[in-house]
Amino acid sequence: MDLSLTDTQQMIRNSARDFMTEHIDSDYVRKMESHETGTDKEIWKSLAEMGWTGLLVPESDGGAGMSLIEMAVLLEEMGATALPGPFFSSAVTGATAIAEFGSDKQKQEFLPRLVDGDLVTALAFLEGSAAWDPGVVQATATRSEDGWALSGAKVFVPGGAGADVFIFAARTSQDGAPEDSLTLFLVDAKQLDSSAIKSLDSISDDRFAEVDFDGVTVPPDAILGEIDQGWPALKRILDVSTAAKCAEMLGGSRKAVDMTVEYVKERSQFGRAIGTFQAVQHRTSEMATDLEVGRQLTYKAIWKIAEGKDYEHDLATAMAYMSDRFPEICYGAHQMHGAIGFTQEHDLQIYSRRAASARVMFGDANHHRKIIAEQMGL
Amino acid sequence: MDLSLTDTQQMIRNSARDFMTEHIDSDYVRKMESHETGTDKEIWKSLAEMGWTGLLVPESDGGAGMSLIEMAVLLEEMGATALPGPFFSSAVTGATAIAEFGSDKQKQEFLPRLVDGDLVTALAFLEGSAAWDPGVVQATATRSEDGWALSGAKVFVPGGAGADVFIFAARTSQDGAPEDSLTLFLVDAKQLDSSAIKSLDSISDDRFAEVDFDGVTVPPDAILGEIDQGWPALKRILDVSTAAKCAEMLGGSRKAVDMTVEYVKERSQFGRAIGTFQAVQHRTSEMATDLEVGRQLTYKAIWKIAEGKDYEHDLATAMAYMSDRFPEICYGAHQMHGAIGFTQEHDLQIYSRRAASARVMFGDANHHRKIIAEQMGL
Amino acid sequence: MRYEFTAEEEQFRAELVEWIDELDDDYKGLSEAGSDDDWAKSLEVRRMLADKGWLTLHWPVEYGGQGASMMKQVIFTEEMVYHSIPGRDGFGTRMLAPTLMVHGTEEQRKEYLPPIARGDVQWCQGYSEPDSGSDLASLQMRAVDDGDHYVVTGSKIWTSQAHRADHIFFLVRTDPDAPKHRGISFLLSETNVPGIRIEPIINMAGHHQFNQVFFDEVRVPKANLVGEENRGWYVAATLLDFERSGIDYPAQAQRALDELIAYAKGMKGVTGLPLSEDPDTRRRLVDLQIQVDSTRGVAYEVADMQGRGEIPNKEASMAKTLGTRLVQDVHRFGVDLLGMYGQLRPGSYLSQLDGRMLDAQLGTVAYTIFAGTTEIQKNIIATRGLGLPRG
Amino acid sequence: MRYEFTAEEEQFRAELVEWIDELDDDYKGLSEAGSDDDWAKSLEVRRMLADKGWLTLHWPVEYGGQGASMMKQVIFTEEMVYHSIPGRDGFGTRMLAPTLMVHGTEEQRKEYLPPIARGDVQWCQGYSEPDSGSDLASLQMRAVDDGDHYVVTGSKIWTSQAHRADHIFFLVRTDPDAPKHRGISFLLSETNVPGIRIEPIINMAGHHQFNQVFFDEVRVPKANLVGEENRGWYVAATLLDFERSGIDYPAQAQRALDELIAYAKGMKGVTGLPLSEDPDTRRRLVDLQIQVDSTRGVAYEVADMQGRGEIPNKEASMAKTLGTRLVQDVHRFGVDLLGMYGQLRPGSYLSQLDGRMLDAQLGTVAYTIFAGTTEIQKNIIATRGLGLPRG
Repeated sequence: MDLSLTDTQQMIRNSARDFMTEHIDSDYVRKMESHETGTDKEIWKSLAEMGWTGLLVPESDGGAGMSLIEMAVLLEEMGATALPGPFFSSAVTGATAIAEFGSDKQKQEFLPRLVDGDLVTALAFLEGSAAWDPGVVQATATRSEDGWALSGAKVFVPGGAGADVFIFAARTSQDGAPEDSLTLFLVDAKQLDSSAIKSLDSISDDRFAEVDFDGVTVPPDAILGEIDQGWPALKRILDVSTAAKCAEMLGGSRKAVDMTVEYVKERSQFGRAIGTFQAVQHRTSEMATDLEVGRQLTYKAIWKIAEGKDYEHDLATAMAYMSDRFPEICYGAHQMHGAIGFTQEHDLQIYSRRAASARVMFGDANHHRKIIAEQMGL
Repeated sequence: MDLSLTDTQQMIRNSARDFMTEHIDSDYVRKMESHETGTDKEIWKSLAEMGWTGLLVPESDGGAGMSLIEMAVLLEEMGATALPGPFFSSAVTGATAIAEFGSDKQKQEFLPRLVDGDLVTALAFLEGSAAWDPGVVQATATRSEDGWALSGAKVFVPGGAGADVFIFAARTSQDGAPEDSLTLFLVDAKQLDSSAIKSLDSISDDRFAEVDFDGVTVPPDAILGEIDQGWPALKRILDVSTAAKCAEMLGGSRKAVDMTVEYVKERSQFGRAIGTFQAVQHRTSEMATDLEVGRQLTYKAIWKIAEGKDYEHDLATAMAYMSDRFPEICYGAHQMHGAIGFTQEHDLQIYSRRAASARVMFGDANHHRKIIAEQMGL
Repeated sequence: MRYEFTAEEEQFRAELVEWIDELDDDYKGLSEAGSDDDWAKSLEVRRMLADKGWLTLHWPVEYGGQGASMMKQVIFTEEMVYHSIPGRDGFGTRMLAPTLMVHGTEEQRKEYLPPIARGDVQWCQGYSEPDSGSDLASLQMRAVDDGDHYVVTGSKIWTSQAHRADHIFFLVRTDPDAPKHRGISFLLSETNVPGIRIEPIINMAGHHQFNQVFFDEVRVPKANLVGEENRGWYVAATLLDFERSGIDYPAQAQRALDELIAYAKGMKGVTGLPLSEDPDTRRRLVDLQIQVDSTRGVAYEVADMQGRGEIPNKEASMAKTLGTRLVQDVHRFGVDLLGMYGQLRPGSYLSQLDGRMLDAQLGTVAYTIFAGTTEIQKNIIATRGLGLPRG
Repeated sequence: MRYEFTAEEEQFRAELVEWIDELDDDYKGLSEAGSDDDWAKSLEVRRMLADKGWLTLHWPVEYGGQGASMMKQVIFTEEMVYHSIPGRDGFGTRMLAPTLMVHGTEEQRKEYLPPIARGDVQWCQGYSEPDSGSDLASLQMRAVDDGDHYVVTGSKIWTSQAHRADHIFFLVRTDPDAPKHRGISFLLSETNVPGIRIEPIINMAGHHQFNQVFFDEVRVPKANLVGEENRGWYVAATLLDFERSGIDYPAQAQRALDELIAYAKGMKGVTGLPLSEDPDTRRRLVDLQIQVDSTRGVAYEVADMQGRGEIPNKEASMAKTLGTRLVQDVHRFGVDLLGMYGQLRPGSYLSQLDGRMLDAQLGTVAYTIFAGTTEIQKNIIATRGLGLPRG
């Protein structure tokens, strides 16, 4: 057992903090919420220069070849800063998808661009009920002369309007369980008419869109992984993304606790700092305790994934916990901040809005509780 | 809307308080826990003299003919004193059973004795899984030459060893839903061999027993109500008992809050009454709030039953609430009392032990939540 | 003991609900923190209420009100809130007017009550200051005596609707040397006078609900002093004989819960079953209904006590803590129930229940903070209600 | 970063578990607050542990211990608690011995450490007094200087196992005029000496766990003073380099939870389905497992920090608040799960899981009270951990 960071991890934390301090403040975060595509090309390039877009990409493909632990350390800082943009969607979800399941040709085509900050990817999985479950996919891909004809619309595609490549899940076989009949495709966004992409206005900065793939045809080599084996691949991609999301939420939670500790030391009522009131002390200490638990659960799950251990139970536990507690920590922070934290000018609300989205990404707490129940043999 | 007590109700409350102050203290409560049958004949007679054993019995049958509201006011005080003995089982459950469903002959035979404090009754319903559900009954009654031959053992029969008459539920028809195939019988305890009664050692003072009715035969007129119509009758009896149990729990909750308020005013640590600490103030105020809610929910349900209104939703709500909150209030009281409340010498533990039993009588909170769900049309 | 309304009260409820049913749907569900157009419509409804006599339902007959019983007031609030009907006037009819009835001069009553009763005027309330929130009595806005005027300088914050108000009632410090509760006075002013500047504060749900109101040497005639000079704290704190049961909260929550139940029954999950068949969803719906019934019970109790002339101190604080938490809980669950759709804003493509759950989830964050935080309410329950010693 | 034990640690765990598996079942599940016979058996196990070297696993090698790593200590506690093996010696090996190693004289170490290491002696701890609970430093038991002795008068309360102890270590006031933390001394005494009287306190579960210990002019040789006179508060508060991770709580909870899972799977409800198929039951089992994993994570963190020489102040308080609440929650749920049977006492006819859930539900009421209440722990987290100003 050694719960400390390695030197490399510590270095990544430090450079991340330096970078965020220099480039990202809450005004920037606010400004980006009304940015057209959600991708600030300049910052996106800087992230690539830091080596972060390629952190998970193997060195053989031009990346840094680091593990999910290093990525988690970085994401914790990004979560604490509420960094806007397509980093998560591309450098975590997209990089995992292509690096782990791409053909050599696909890797050569896409990974260098991703590492260089020239490629934004987006997962086009959810439909209808938006459950994070293979059964949600009704979209189809049918063999055509030139390849595959796609059909169906996807919802909650993150950064939909700014993506260069979609990772599209479709049923390629109508009989059989959904687990055995999905196939993933890499779809170039240029194939889509701009009218096919409708923006959703969400509370957070995910830039979700509905993307309609009807009428798009892709070549045979657009398949990512194996035919009808899309779900096992997608599950892996979602698992890595879930773990990464926990790290991001951990960063947001930490920031909400830190802001609260600062505020209650400074704010004075009844002639004393409100941090001297026992009710304030106790609520703040509960928030800090939740945060500490979240840190342990999150890094344990991430370590297990990174080390190739059996991680299902720990990952579901981390996500069920963070999904419940990140919003709860934010509610506590609001209560301790009083009226000022309820305003748009105050930074706290940035984190409580992030929490509302992060907690349901890749399955909410109940979704993950069901996985835990299975893992417990219930 | 008028949530105040009538003069009669206020009078009952006052006489109950006077009586309890004079006759019942915690030493008595402790002593009775090791009493052989659980029935102190002297006190039992006094309760009859006060007119309380017959409170729910119609005047035409020699009782006071009062409503469940008056009974609730009385039970609240009994709950606050943790009065031991078979009052609840006889004067609430038994009286309701016989007064509402007894034949004229049964009423004449049993009600005057009940009013006079000469009769202790006990409900023999539960078996096996001990779910408060008609399906729990596997015991049977089959027609014999002289009447009905009973078979089966009952568990959690309150005051089993001290009862004079059991209200016994049996299946009289093996096909059909349990709701349509139960029949109730009044069984004289003298019919049972003492070896048929095995005491259970419970945390509270309910004097539960397992009672084996195998081999007992009862005459045809032992049937209470109609053949195969036992469940609707039993349901009514259980509903009245549930409401009454809420009132008793309310009294216990009130006592736990009162003890806590007293204690935190007196107990001093760090040079000040612990009631000045905000953490203590807040926990105590939450307990008091729970109590106030419980009072409103309980009396609303009781009023509806007493007035013949549709009460299912309100009754299930009251019981779900009290079943959750009475123990929770006691836990709060323990936390505020610190070590002293954890001792057998201290009175608080009497109430926390009562809570452990009361909360599962007539169905626990989950049982009642299911009823609420039905009432909500879910 | 009677746990139901009288026949007369039920008749009033029926009449009210009938009126609501007939009201044009355009008026329903409007937020007073909404657009200018929404606000204009709210004022139209307010004048309809004035015409029905309902705007001053709770005013004594001598002031032109209906002198309605406490329970009728409860019914009025409950139905208006449940059906999301705008137009009630919290600051004018429910706060300032009762204050003037008790502490105002004859001139003040004559001048200010009739326009309030007609629904012709909007008041706002200037109590909080940037450094005086929970500790309101520490307020610092100064009013300097200048003969027949006070000259007022300072600022008020969290002033709801100030940008739509014609008048403001507010507290100022008239004696900086007195103990903090004893140097405060209660004043009235128009908002459109020299020296008053109103800056919007946008809340985290994106709505312009609050303002900061800056006073720069604003001249307020002494005729606008309510009650005695330096007694303003007690003027503001007067326990008024108007319904303050907190019934708004369970009414609002019941409405949201009913919408969520209907949604859960109508919407199929990925399993093909309605969401209402999911055991966790059922459990949470039931728990919320218990919470609504609990809170409503205490609100009725407060009203019942008030109706009998008792002062429901701890009970009113209980109703507030329960109610604000309830309204938060129901909307947080609402957002949960909508899953990924829960994060879509009102007006967004594909939003469910028009994004109301999200909007309210954000908006109700403030419920446990404003008008006495939950922490302050629990202090009150403990000290005033249970007699625990002050810390 | 490594979230697993080393191969050597796992080997130790395997060895320990093997020993436990081979231990006679009679020794398992014994409560030290149980019968005299249970106590005698506990002492037998203690001597077995001494023989294995495990009783002093955590002692430095120079004092005859194994000098085990923090994580080995965690594993030892975790498995012993999970398997309900008695015999560990909290007061002797874990509290007094480390104190003597730091503050004791050579003579004290020579006299007291070997019998502790052999499992031959039972110590008890006299800290709390009737008027000094959370505010321990206000303790009033007086020790008057009488040449080469102190004469001690007063009483100690909540003294676990005093009725089975040969010796007691305790705090007394040696300077009544000094500030309260600075007039306290740390003394040792046999219990079987003139002037000491031990009265049982029966707890609400019916067990004789605690005692009140009365001192009436008890003569304590000055040689039995540990550390300097009037420095006893600091002697008692020394941060010791022994495992204090709070791993006991998640270990105890995991055991109970595993028993409940097995019970739920094996027991059919009235529907004919196993209880484990009930959605509410499943949900609560899952939530409890999350709570166990959460608490265990923080306990490991505390041990990891200690292993690296850091002082886990707020983390230890977090582990205690989480762990005590967890152990309460799991047993409260256990009682729930058993339904009507949950209220049957150990030994009762028809009791399920031998009434352990009830017994522990009652017994764990004290967990959030003793050894620093949850309220005090939260104060510590806030002030020492987060740097909030003291109230």
